[in-house]
Amino acid sequence: MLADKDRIFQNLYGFQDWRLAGARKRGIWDGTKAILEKGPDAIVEEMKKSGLRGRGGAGFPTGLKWSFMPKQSDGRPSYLVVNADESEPGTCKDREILRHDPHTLIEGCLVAGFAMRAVAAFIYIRGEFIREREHMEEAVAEAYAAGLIGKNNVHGYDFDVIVHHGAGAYICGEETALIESLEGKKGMPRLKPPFPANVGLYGCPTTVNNVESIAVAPTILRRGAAWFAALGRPNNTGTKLFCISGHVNKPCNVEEEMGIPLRELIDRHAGGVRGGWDNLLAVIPGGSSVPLLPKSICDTVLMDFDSLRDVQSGLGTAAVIVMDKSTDIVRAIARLSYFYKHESCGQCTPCREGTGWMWRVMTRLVKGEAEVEEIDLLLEVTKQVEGHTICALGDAAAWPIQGLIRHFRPELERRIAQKRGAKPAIAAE
Amino acid sequence: MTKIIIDGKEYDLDPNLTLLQACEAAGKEIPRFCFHERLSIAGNCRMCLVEVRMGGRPGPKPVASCAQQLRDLPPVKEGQPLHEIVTGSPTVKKAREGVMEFLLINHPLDCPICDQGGECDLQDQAMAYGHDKLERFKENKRAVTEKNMGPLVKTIMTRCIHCTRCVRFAAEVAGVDEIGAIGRGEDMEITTYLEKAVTSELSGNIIDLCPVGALTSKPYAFNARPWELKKIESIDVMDALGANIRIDARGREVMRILPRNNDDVNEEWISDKTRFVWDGLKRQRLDRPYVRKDGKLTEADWPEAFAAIAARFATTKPERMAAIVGDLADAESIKALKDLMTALGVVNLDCRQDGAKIGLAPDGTRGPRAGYLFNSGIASVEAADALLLIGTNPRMEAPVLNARIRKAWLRGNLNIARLGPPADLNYPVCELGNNPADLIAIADGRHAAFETLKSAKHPMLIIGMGALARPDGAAVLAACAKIASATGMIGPEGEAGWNGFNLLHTAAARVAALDLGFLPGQGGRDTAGIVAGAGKGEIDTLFLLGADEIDTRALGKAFVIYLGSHGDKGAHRADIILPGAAYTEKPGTYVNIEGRVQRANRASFPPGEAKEDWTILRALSEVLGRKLPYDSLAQLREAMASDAPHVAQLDKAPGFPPADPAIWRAIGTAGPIDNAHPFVYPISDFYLTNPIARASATLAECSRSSAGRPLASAAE
Amino acid sequence: MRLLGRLFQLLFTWWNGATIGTLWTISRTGQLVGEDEQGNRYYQQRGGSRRWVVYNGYADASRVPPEWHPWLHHTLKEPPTLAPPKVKPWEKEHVPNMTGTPFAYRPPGSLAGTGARARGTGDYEAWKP
Amino acid sequence: MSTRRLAPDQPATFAFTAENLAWAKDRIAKYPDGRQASAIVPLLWRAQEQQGGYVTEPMLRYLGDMLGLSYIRVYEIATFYTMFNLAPVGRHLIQVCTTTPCMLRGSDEILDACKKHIGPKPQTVYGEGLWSWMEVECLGACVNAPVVQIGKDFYEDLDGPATERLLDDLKAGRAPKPGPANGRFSSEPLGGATTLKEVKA
Repeated sequence: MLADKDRIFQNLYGFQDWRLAGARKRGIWDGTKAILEKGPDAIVEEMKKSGLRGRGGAGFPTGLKWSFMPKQSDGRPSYLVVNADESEPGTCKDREILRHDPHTLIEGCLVAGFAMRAVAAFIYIRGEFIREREHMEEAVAEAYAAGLIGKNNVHGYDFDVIVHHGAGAYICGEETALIESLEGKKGMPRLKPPFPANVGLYGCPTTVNNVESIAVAPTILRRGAAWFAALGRPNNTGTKLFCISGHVNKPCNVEEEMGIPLRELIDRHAGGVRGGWDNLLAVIPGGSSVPLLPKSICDTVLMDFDSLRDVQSGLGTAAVIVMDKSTDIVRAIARLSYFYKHESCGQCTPCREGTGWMWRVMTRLVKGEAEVEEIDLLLEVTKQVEGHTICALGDAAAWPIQGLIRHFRPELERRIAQKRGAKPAIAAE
Repeated sequence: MTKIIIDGKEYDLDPNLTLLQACEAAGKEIPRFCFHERLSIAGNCRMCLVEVRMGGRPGPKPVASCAQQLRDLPPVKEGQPLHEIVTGSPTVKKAREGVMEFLLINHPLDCPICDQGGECDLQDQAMAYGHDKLERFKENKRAVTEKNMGPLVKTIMTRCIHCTRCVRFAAEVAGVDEIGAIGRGEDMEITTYLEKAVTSELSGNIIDLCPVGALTSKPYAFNARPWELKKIESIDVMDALGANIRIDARGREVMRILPRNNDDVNEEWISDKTRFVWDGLKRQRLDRPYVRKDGKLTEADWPEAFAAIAARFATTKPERMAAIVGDLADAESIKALKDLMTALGVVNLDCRQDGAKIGLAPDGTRGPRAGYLFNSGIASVEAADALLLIGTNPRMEAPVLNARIRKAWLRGNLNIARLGPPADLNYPVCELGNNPADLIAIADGRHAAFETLKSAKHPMLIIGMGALARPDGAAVLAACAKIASATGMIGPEGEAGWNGFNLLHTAAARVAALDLGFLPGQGGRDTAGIVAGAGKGEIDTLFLLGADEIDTRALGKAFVIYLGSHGDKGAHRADIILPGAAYTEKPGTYVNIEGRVQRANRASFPPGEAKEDWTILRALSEVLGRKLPYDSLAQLREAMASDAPHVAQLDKAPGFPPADPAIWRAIGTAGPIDNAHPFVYPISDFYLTNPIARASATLAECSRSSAGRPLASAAE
Repeated sequence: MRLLGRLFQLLFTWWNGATIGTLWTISRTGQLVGEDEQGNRYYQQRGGSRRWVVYNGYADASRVPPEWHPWLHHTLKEPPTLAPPKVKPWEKEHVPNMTGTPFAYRPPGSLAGTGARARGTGDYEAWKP
Repeated sequence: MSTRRLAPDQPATFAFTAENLAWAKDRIAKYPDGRQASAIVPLLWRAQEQQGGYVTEPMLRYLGDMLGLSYIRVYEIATFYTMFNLAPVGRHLIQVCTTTPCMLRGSDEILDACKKHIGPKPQTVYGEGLWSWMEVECLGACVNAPVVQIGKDFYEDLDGPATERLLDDLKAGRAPKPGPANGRFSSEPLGGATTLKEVKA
């Protein structure tokens, strides 16, 4: 198990003071100037060496992403945008950082912003997190007051941090939709190319990073890339916040080493599956967008990007949704289909029309009111959506259903058969 | 240039082309809904998916070909094969079929009652990419409530496929940010704010842009099917731009008017007035000759009418006769009238109904052509980097030109200033006030605008009739010419040259009439002189060729012969009415503001006993004993070409005129400019500027519903 | 006598039922697939490579009802006897093409029909002084 | 989600209070010059708060004029983002998360409690303006599921009886305590954290 001293988020649960004084006690803002003195390129290099992969779901190497930013400005300023629009069902890790450890994030903004030569960071917090936003705004005000950020700050690098918020749109967690929303438009993803590192916020070079990716950066730089890279497995290094929800005895957030076995994670921190491990039906290992895993795979799978990819799922945001045998698995997935239908921005055709279709078929499948052939139809519809959309929401809507059909097809067929069988009985009454 | 393989063949193409355009260049058709060459790229319909194979490997997923340029592709690695675009692979076909199915699941199958039927992109592409599996979608289809978009655009929003072309057109081309998509996901709906009509004079173009039947023409609703229509290429006369149009007629009836593509003139836009004027062609028509008897106009036949004219002409001396050409006349009838009047010895001729002081040199001879043309050419507006509008409101006088100015402004390097009353043009304008005498200050270099123009690479003036149709118009014109010379607006002739001295006419007939010299001869009266003379009894007989914009109540006791197509002011005042043909009913030549000669074709025949105007004049000339020397249109056109050779050069703008200083000194008459009378725009109601438009119920409705809004009230 | 008349029809007309040649071919290689409400009989060659209809009476292609039409034209594999199409509640009875008969549709105002002619789209309003 | 439209009855005008106007100016100033449109979502949110929880048509025009946005763009934004209510809501708006993680832990019970205590229909104001309830998508507190958001606060780890107590408190005018209802502090495992035990406060 990861030692407490190796945990980056020392105030994950908010037992301590989240304000500047408390943060300083935990070592935040400690030696930030020394980090900056290494210079932007050295910081990016160090981040690359640490092997940190983006914590927002896609797992793109963070250091590499930073290195895409222009080294020489062509007159346009560069921006850092922090994606705190945490809305993926099952995921609630960034919320803890925002409300209990805001200064790690602000320090991360300064360091990351410096490394990518940005003039300002925008922290885009989802609209529902009102209290979290209040903490964040207060922490930013403290940091300004203490001269840690802003003009002529103690670090010698002028840098602004602006807290912005949304108003209820999952799609704004997509980086270009977030940029659009931040520009005061509807959160509709942009076409890529051009990529944000070239044309992003206000047409300027921009990097969008997840809260966790940014918040871990100062600690990595303080303790060295080697320390971080030594944790976890190759290509899947470091520590990660896991959110364990659903049918476990003690749902919780916890910071653990990457590559921890799923079973160990659940048993050690979440008090085990409700009714014991054998009562497990399935697990969604990385937030609603990834395909679920049946128990047989859960027994052995490790929690990191590559292991989960190998079992046709993904680490996503490391939000583990546990479902025991009492779960109506079809309804659980149908509810996710509704979520994606509700959150589709409506811009491009396959997602706009496909999510609604998938949800409607799923709704009927819950009760078995369908033909057996419609399972194949549904699978084909998911394939028609997948990979044909502007952003990844179409894929995200398709995968849970694909996972369901892959692993629970007999259950779907059973329901249809049952419904068919039930009909004459009703007629006979 | 970028080398790329498209479906197995290698091409060398401009890297700025999108993949879609590259495929088109290679002769491959790519289906699309949202992509439109003149709008920004949305990439949202996903119909144009292609497969891009890089380094010989199949691509991970299909790519929207409209959204990527060739230069966006990663460079080809050393020793690897070129990238290949595959447009016909099974992956691509399957992807497109998938998208097509998604588009169709919530699209009603009401093609039989849909006005778009037969010319519908969705219908056509469904033939190629429709799914072979019938009725897989068992859920209920989405229904969307209709939206009110005013008197021109009919909405059936259930058919909408959310391509957002209309939204982009309104925001980008028309410059009225009034259409949007509310809601999200499958409940997204296209609407205007609170369902108000779009306050644009270009709003009809969204009907053409809509790839399905969601936005259709309200006046045309349920009137005809595209395959029943005869399509005739023609030229618009609602303004002087000479927009290229296609007239769709069924039998003898014009059913609708659509734009034709001409990048040099109207791109592919037309104004609402151009598009919806067609119902005016069916109302208030003059379909038989009339002769005033005992103060009452009574029906007559042609010989009777001609006899009455002959009797009158026999007793009138030429110097007591006059003729005025209206705004919609074709060059042929102008030529015929000019020849007839010249044969009769009449010198009181004018084509400038509004009294604009153009076309004549200070000594009363004909001025240089450069003095009344839009010399830069319409397309060159996009090259301009400083523009001074003088007494003109292009949004009303030539909406499509205004869209071109806006396009240039959107590109970012056009400074626009205005001397004239404020009016919303859909782009920001630096107001220089409305003191006409400031022109002299600018010309003398005593005004800030002088420096801006002088330092610009391609400076431009647009001078409206509001600045010239006034007593001191010649002085205004001279001052403008001086500005042009002084700020280096007149460069060398030819390709590399530049000429930014532009007049914006409002009358489609004007340039041709000036070219043919329909101007007061030696000692002749101009329009104001003719009207005043008629009022005072010095002009006895007045021939109006569709001239309705003069003050017909001031004509006193003069004997008025009106040749025209619509019963408007001129016909009411006339003593003899000769029914002519409207612009859709005759083959005619028109010369637009930039001097481009264009031919209109006949779409249908004139109603009743009405005839083509030149044939009436030819027949009349015989009765008058001054037989015109041409028996056919071809002969008339030959005669016209010998008068003004450039009129025979079709579809060609004259190019930048020579920079000879003598020409520029001969434009206008230097003199004082009256500062007490500020400029007033010539058009007060955009929708009702000519007899045909005034006969149109649709445009009357537009005028009513836009009352108090920019289009109808800007001139106040 | 009636039998003789039928024989005459069979030999010399092609517009009553099928011609003698077709009947011969069907009798050799065809198998009966079904019969529609009007008594038209449908045959196919074994394996379904050719499909025929033998009209019960006057041979008019529009008498083939919609449920048989796609089968007859090889659009569908299964004949309606095996895969009956779902009848929607709003569907009307099949009616053959009546053009050329007294039952042909005449729009109001047509020369052969009754009622006043609607205003034609080619009409124009003349100006009256 | 059916199409969201503005309520039929609209007040005549809208204007920020002096305090909110000052706040709005401050907010706009945070964005780069010429990018004041960025402030639309925060401003609209503040305006919704001022209006008592919903967005009105005059509000759209007011903010459009303030930020130089066309009205249709503001309208698009108000209908796109689901936290903008387009019709009046109760003084207490009870937003029940029913997405899968909450559903797994019993959000159905919470819905039942809302239907019983507040009223049968969502997005309907009951109790003379006292309250209304609605289902919302994932609120992002999944390890504390099921969750309800009332005003600015999350009420977590609820079940049927706990929700009923919560609603009783609201009805009685008491201010219920936000956060987990089952005795834990935040998102640590119930009964005590398994990590970070050595860290001193």
